Amino acid sequence: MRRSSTARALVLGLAVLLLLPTGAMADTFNAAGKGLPDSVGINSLWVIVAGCLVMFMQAGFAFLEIGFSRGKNAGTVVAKILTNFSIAAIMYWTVGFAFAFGGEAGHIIGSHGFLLRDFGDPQKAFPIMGLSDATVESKWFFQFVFCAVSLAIVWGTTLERIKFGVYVIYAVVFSALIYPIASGWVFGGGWLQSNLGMQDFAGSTAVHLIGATGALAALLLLGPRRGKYHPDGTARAIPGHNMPLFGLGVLILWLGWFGFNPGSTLGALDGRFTEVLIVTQLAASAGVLGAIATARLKTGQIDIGMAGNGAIGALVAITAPSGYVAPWAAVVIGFIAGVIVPLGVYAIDRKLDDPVGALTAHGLCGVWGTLSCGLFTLPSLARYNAVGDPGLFYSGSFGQLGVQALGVVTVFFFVFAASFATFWLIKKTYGMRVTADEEDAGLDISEHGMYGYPEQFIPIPELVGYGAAPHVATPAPAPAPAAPVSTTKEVTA
Amino acid sequence: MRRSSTARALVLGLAVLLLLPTGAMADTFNAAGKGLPDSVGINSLWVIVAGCLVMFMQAGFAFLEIGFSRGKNAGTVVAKILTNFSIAAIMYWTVGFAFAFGGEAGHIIGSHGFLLRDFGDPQKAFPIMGLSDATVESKWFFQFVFCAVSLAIVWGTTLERIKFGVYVIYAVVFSALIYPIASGWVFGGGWLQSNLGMQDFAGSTAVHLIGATGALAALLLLGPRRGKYHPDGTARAIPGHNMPLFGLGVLILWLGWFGFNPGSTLGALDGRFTEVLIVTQLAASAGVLGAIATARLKTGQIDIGMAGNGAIGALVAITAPSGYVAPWAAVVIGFIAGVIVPLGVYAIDRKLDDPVGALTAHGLCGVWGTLSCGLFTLPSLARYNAVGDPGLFYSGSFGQLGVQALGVVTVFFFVFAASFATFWLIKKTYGMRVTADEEDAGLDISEHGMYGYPEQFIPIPELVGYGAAPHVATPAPAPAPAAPVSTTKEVTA
Amino acid sequence: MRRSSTARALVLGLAVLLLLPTGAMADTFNAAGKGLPDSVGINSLWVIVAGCLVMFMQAGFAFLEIGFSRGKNAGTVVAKILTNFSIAAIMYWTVGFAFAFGGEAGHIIGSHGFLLRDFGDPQKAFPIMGLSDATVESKWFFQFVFCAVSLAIVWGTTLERIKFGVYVIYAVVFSALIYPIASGWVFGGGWLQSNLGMQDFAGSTAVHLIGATGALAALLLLGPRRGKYHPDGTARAIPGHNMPLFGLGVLILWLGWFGFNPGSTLGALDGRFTEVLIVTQLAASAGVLGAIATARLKTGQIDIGMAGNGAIGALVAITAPSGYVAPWAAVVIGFIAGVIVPLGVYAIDRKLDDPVGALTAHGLCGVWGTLSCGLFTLPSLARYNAVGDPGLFYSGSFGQLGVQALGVVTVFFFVFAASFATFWLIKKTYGMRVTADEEDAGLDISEHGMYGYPEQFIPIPELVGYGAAPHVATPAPAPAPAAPVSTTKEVTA
Amino acid sequence: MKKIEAYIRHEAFEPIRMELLSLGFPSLSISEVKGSGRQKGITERYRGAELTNYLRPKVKLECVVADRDVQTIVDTILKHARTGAVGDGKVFVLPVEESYRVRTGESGEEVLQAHPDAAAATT
Amino acid sequence: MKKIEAYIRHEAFEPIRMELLSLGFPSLSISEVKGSGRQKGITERYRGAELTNYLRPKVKLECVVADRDVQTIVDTILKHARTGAVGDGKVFVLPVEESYRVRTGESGEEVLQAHPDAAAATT
Amino acid sequence: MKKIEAYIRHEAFEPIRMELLSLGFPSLSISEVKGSGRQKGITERYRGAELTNYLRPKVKLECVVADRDVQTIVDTILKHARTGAVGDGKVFVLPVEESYRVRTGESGEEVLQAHPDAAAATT
Ligand SMILES: Nc1ncnc2c1ncn2[C@@H]1O[C@H](COP(=O)(O)OP(=O)(O)O)[C@@H](O)[C@H]1O
Ligand SMILES: Nc1ncnc2c1ncn2[C@@H]1O[C@H](COP(=O)(O)OP(=O)(O)O)[C@@H](O)[C@H]1O
Ligand SMILES: Nc1ncnc2c1ncn2[C@@H]1O[C@H](COP(=O)(O)OP(=O)(O)O)[C@@H](O)[C@H]1O
Repeated sequence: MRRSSTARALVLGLAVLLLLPTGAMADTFNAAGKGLPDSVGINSLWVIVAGCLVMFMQAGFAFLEIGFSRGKNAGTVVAKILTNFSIAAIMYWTVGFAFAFGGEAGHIIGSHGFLLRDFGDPQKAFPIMGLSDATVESKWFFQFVFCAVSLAIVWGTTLERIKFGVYVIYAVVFSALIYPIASGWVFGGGWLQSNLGMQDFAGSTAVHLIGATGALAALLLLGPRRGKYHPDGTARAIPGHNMPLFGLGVLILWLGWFGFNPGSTLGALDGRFTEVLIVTQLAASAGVLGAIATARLKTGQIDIGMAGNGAIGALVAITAPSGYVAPWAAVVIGFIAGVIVPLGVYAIDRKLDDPVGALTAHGLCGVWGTLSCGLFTLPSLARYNAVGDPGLFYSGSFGQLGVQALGVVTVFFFVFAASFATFWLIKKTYGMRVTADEEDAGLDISEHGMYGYPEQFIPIPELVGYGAAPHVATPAPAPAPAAPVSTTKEVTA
Repeated sequence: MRRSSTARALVLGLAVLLLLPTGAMADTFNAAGKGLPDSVGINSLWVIVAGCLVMFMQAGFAFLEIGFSRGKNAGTVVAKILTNFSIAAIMYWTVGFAFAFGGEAGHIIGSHGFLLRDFGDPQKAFPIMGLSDATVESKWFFQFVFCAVSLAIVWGTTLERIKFGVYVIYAVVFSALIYPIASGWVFGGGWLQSNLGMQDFAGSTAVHLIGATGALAALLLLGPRRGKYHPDGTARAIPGHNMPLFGLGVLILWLGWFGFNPGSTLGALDGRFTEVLIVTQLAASAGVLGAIATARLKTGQIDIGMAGNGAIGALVAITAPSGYVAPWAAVVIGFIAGVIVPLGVYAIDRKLDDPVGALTAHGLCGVWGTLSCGLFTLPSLARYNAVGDPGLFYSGSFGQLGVQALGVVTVFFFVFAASFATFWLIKKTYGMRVTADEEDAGLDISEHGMYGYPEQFIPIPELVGYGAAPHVATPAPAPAPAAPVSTTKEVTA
Repeated sequence: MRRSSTARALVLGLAVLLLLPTGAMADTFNAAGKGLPDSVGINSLWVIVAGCLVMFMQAGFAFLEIGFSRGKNAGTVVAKILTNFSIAAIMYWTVGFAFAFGGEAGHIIGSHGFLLRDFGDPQKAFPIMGLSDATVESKWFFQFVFCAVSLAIVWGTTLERIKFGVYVIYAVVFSALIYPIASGWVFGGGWLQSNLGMQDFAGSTAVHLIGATGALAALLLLGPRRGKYHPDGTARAIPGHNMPLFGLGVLILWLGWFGFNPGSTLGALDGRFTEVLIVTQLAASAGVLGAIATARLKTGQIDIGMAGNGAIGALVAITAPSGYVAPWAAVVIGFIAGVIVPLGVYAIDRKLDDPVGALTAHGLCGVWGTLSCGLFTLPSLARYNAVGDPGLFYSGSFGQLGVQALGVVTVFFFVFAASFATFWLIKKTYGMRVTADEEDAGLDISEHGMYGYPEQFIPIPELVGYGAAPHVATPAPAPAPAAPVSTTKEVTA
Repeated sequence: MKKIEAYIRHEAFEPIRMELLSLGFPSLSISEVKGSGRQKGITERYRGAELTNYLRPKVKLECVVADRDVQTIVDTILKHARTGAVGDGKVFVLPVEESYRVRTGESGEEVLQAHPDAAAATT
Repeated sequence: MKKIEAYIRHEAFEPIRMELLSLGFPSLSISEVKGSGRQKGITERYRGAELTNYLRPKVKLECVVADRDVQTIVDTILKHARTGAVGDGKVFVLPVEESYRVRTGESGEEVLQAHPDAAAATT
Repeated sequence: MKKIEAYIRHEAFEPIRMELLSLGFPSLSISEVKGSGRQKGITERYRGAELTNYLRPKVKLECVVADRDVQTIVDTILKHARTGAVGDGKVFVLPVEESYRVRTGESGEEVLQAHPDAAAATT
């Protein structure tokens, strides 16, 4: 029954594939070819490189989650990230990209560019990206990896107890509809951006808040991990099993953000991407220091996890303003995000079981970052990007701040409603949570049939090799000579 | 005796070095300099960036192998990958590149470009790469990392029982002769490519099948790991020790493929690399879904390893057609490769002990990918690349399919014969396999003298620190105050 | 007391932040904008990509250190690397970059470019980098990540016993003063470079020797780890806990070096970066072979750690000459560095406790690499770079060799004096070392309040999940049916 | 003095520990063991092949008590360790001739004396 | 009732387990120990320095059986655990006063009764 | 013959091992255990929440010796294991009825005989 229902869930993803060939036999490639102006190649090159850095963030999220999970739930993250990333690619190619970018300025939902075909002149077809002459394929890839990042964020709150099939079903809905529509409003040339002038350069709201909102909806329906709260309701720590792998995730994410924000210029020739990059670096650095200092004052510890979360939180916060603010402002924005992180995690942990702190790092910091444009956006850069007005500190007006707030609220409610409805349906039909026994045993063995670390959970003496030595079975009383390669020396009485 | 023979093996690698300086004193650099057309810099930039992504695949293969190995054999993979990568660089620089690319169209073996010197005009010297004006140094690096990938693939079947010295000897032969010759035929402008019109854009055959063929030859002479088969011949599972590290490997490989295929355009200015990239992404995604669904139906599990192998298999399959087919075809090619992976692994595992599934992912999928050009190659892209004809679905002709099949068979037999002979000689003289005791103890301790995870295999209490606490030795009955930094609280009766 | 003093240490880092906004309200961006020549975008693109590769080396150093540490000290490395990297960014932005590059040719210390503001024409403001028209932001980022690499090197000798606060304090001093001044002399257009003609293309001295010198000063004041030396003074091995993660670090560093050296061209259009890259690759490869062979002859083992250290040592050695020498010379330089590594490590280990071999890989090999310019620099490249003269083998003159030696000695003494003084002050006031009990328990629990691997050090049965199975609590005698998803079969009598 | 050795399921230990503590028996040790009995092991599949693990992880609980306390301890263990399914485990009682408390060097029964105050200690 | 404690090599365990099972003694527990005896440890080298490990990993096998079965068990262990090299280990026999089966609460010898059917179970 | 079981701190083991060796008692085994006693556990904080671990890691030392040697062993353990703080642990003495050396199959006291030469062995 479980089996067949998971299978059914999978079929959803596959159905898509079978529909494809129909009428897609034509040569779909037209953007590229010999004799293009150099700028196409140069800008496309940067967009692709940036996109590759963002793609690698999948590994970043995977190891951040793995490090914060228990060893019995480490392997499932690998299967999850691969499945989600794959579903997102198929769905974003078939419909997502078209919904997000394939519409006139101010659109609610795009209307062309499905399967990346039949859209005519790419510059006109996806007007908001017309400022860059990079090939549409490079732009698709860059926008797709953003979608995959947003989807990866959703699952941070659901670790260690969710049924695998839930990933499959929600991933299809999210990457086909929820993300494309909401992100299209914010940075796809939709109404929030084009009509209201909401500023979100690389997606504090359009990517991170959307993901965190889905994560909240999932968490509310899923509930905490067994043992997370004492009978009296007080929280109990469930430490992740591997801080080094957590650190690997953080460093990969930091690297990926150098594609995420600077790449959102969609081009290299104006040099703007180099300015966006240092703004990003300074904010992240300030975030680490802010988080460490805050956690230190609250708990007396240099909290390893908070140092990493602080970097992420600050990177999330600077994502929206990275194209609009000066370096000094980036430091302030990042530092405040760093302070928000431990305070948010401590507060939320009392009631909601968010193992990786996604609600804080991507949610609260995403909101802060979006609003910060309303405070710090430079006049020159508002002009340069031709979106919205300068921030409060320069204009003295609360106008832009209001627009930012409106955008945040709108996106939150849309995504929350859509996600909650989706998860609610899943819960009623397929179920969201593994059984208590499966949760105790861990998802690796119960969902995947094998532990992520078999030697630790089901060690088989003769396979693992404890106690065996190159010369163990040697009948000689002083077996040393039997181990010529290793310099192992055996001492005997 | 073992010692001296491994030493002898090493000397091979070193001998090469001592020969170098002779007559190489001249300034070998001539490709680059001030006042070149921009296109040289731009195209070289993309080739170098792509080459760096491919170089990083060494880490991908290392962690894929580490994850699928037992903990007692995890460290040796690190020494192996570093040694192989290094030998390949020296050999491919001295002779390999020249053999592969330094010949006229249709050559059997190249004749110039040794040590990257005295080749005259680089565009003429390496005609097949003349389409790109990237510097010859950037092209050398790109082709060298391909050689290193192919070599890394060879060892997937040999984990956990092979003698380290075998790596050294075969690596020299492979990167100096076997790979350069065979890959030169297929994409170095050799006879299969230039005379027959075989299509292999980035090396499904030229890199992956060659590697997998060497892996098969090694495995046949090496035999299975101890304990892999029950006395009655039925296979028994030997689980790898670390699925998260396996996942790291897969994600790094996926990233690397964005250099592998799109980089094979050897230039950025025509924008083609962006089209090749999305074709690659779509195929890989379909491969994951195909593999997961197939394994799910066969075993009832969402198999973590198969999800990863599915991605690899699909990436291998799309490597040849990535420059020739449309996105929809990529999805089909990748999905079918994904289906092939679990079926191939289950079938092969019954008789051959291939711990990482290299024979399936790189062998079977490499064949499928090469043949798929004969089905899906677009007329426009056959023209664009000026190699071969459109595929069956467009031309209605089996011609190209036949050429592809011929190429596969030719390469397989050449590489298998050369590799089998090499390994056979090694087995007769130096030996291929460690002793049973060494295998039981693991290669880390027996070949390298120290475990990859010493604290797990030879824990030394006072070093490891179990049970120690910041305040343990404090004589005070309630030692808590003694631990000011950590918030550790000790409760006593 | 410890708490408040660490807090005080942190405040240093934060104070910086509070000073920032003052007078920084202006739009600081001027380097970039529409209508720039393509070359700006292209060269900036390469500098940024190279900078990202170098930034990722932080992960390389982290995992090299983690792998060589014991499990009880693995987590602290993550907090350390994030904190150091962040402090370095803030300090290098506020003052470091200005001190290093903001001066006339031959300067002792730069005078403008603080906060990257008010420096007028960037090409004139930072004359030594005037050869490249990449944006000043891209150059800042590239130079900053070099500073962060140098700082990361410092801590290799201090693992497993240093107080966290020491990182914070020294990081501020190092990235604000010590590194900028000394590196400015060598490759910032300072007196050693501009007046004496010292050749150090990418920083064998300016980055690696500076870091290793700081590491030596720290080590002399810190002393060895408990248990490292027997009462009789003989050294005892303290094996690192994770060779696979060590290998990950090495491979990431290797990749990073393709940004480190080739990126030091600060541009792509002359194609030189491709030549620098293959020189780097060949040297690293020779280094691995040299180190393996040497260690093999000395100990009879294929030493995994030495293979990695050999790569690093060779990469360090080729850093200075990478822009000056021919490929064959790179092979010789790298191979010799590879031989130096094990010999240096064995010798130093007898008296000094350097867990990762930083003194050898970055110190001795840094010196060797710097001197090697005096032997192998090509006439053509000395001209091309317009720094110094050809090496002994070409010119027959010891002149350049003498200049290199003088540079090495000068930098060593300046950095050693400054670092020793700083650490001495820290030791007297704040203290450098944790207590013996804290060291025995490990830095993770004593400095950070939680183990890096909690399940190994404080396993809590019901959380970890050993022994739990999807069907354990099922009262049925044959529980198999209770585990539908996993194919777990239970056999009962 | 007697030594009680019990092989039980992991999840049974925490309730046992808590009740023993409240009864004034805080002193015990546990270790990870693997065992077989009626319950014969478990077969997993990995990449298509089978892997049978004939041993199942259990917790071994060791506790030395005065003769008069043996029954209390055994009953507590039996009460919490029973699920009714195979694999619940066994409890054995072995004779002990002497006991020493390292901290004080004292020996004999008082080394084992229950700590009535102990129950409060962890609240 | 007696408890047999054997310290043996890892590779010796599987054959012992199988024969005991076929003899109808499926019930036993093992754990990882480290020990020293005649066999005194092992010296490795790491980055040039020596590391002596005075203890070697062993498997500790524990099995409680009825008095009449002790010799069978001991002989089986001795038969399979012997390589003739130092480090083969030791076997000890300790008295046991009482046994309980947790699942049923029953006590006494029948708790230990051999399961003649057990042999078949895993085939 | 008696079996000595001691639950001690990790850092106490090495000095004990060395002195026993020098006294001619090289034969012993240790294993990792977790226990509670007077010493009641430890509370850590992680991301703001508390985590109480009621058990502390200890080393369990097992050593079977001839009756006449029991006191020597016990005294050696007590001497080195004592710090005076709670958590020092306990030592128990259990009766042993028979011993076998696997390598030779011989049984009885001589299996346990001290190795006066052993001390030298590791120098
Ligand atoms: N005679 C014995 N000697 C040692 N350990 C035993 C013995 N009998 C059972 N055990 C331990 O108890 C665990 C459960 O025993 P089992 O026989 O499966 O329980 P049940 O008899 O209730 O089915 C085994 O895994 C083993 O660790
Ligand atoms: N008296 C003993 N008490 C506890 N364990 C012992 C004793 N003698 C031996 N052992 C265990 O048996 C293992 C092998 O003992 P050893 O003396 O090396 O075998 P042999 O006597 O055949 O050489 C030791 O590593 C230890 O774990
Ligand atoms: N009665 C007992 N049975 C089994 N193990 C015990 C017993 N008493 C103590 N221990 C072991 O000894 C360790 C230390 O005991 P503890 O009571 O804390 O020492 P102390 O009595 O010196 O304070 C415990 O963690 C436990 O492992």
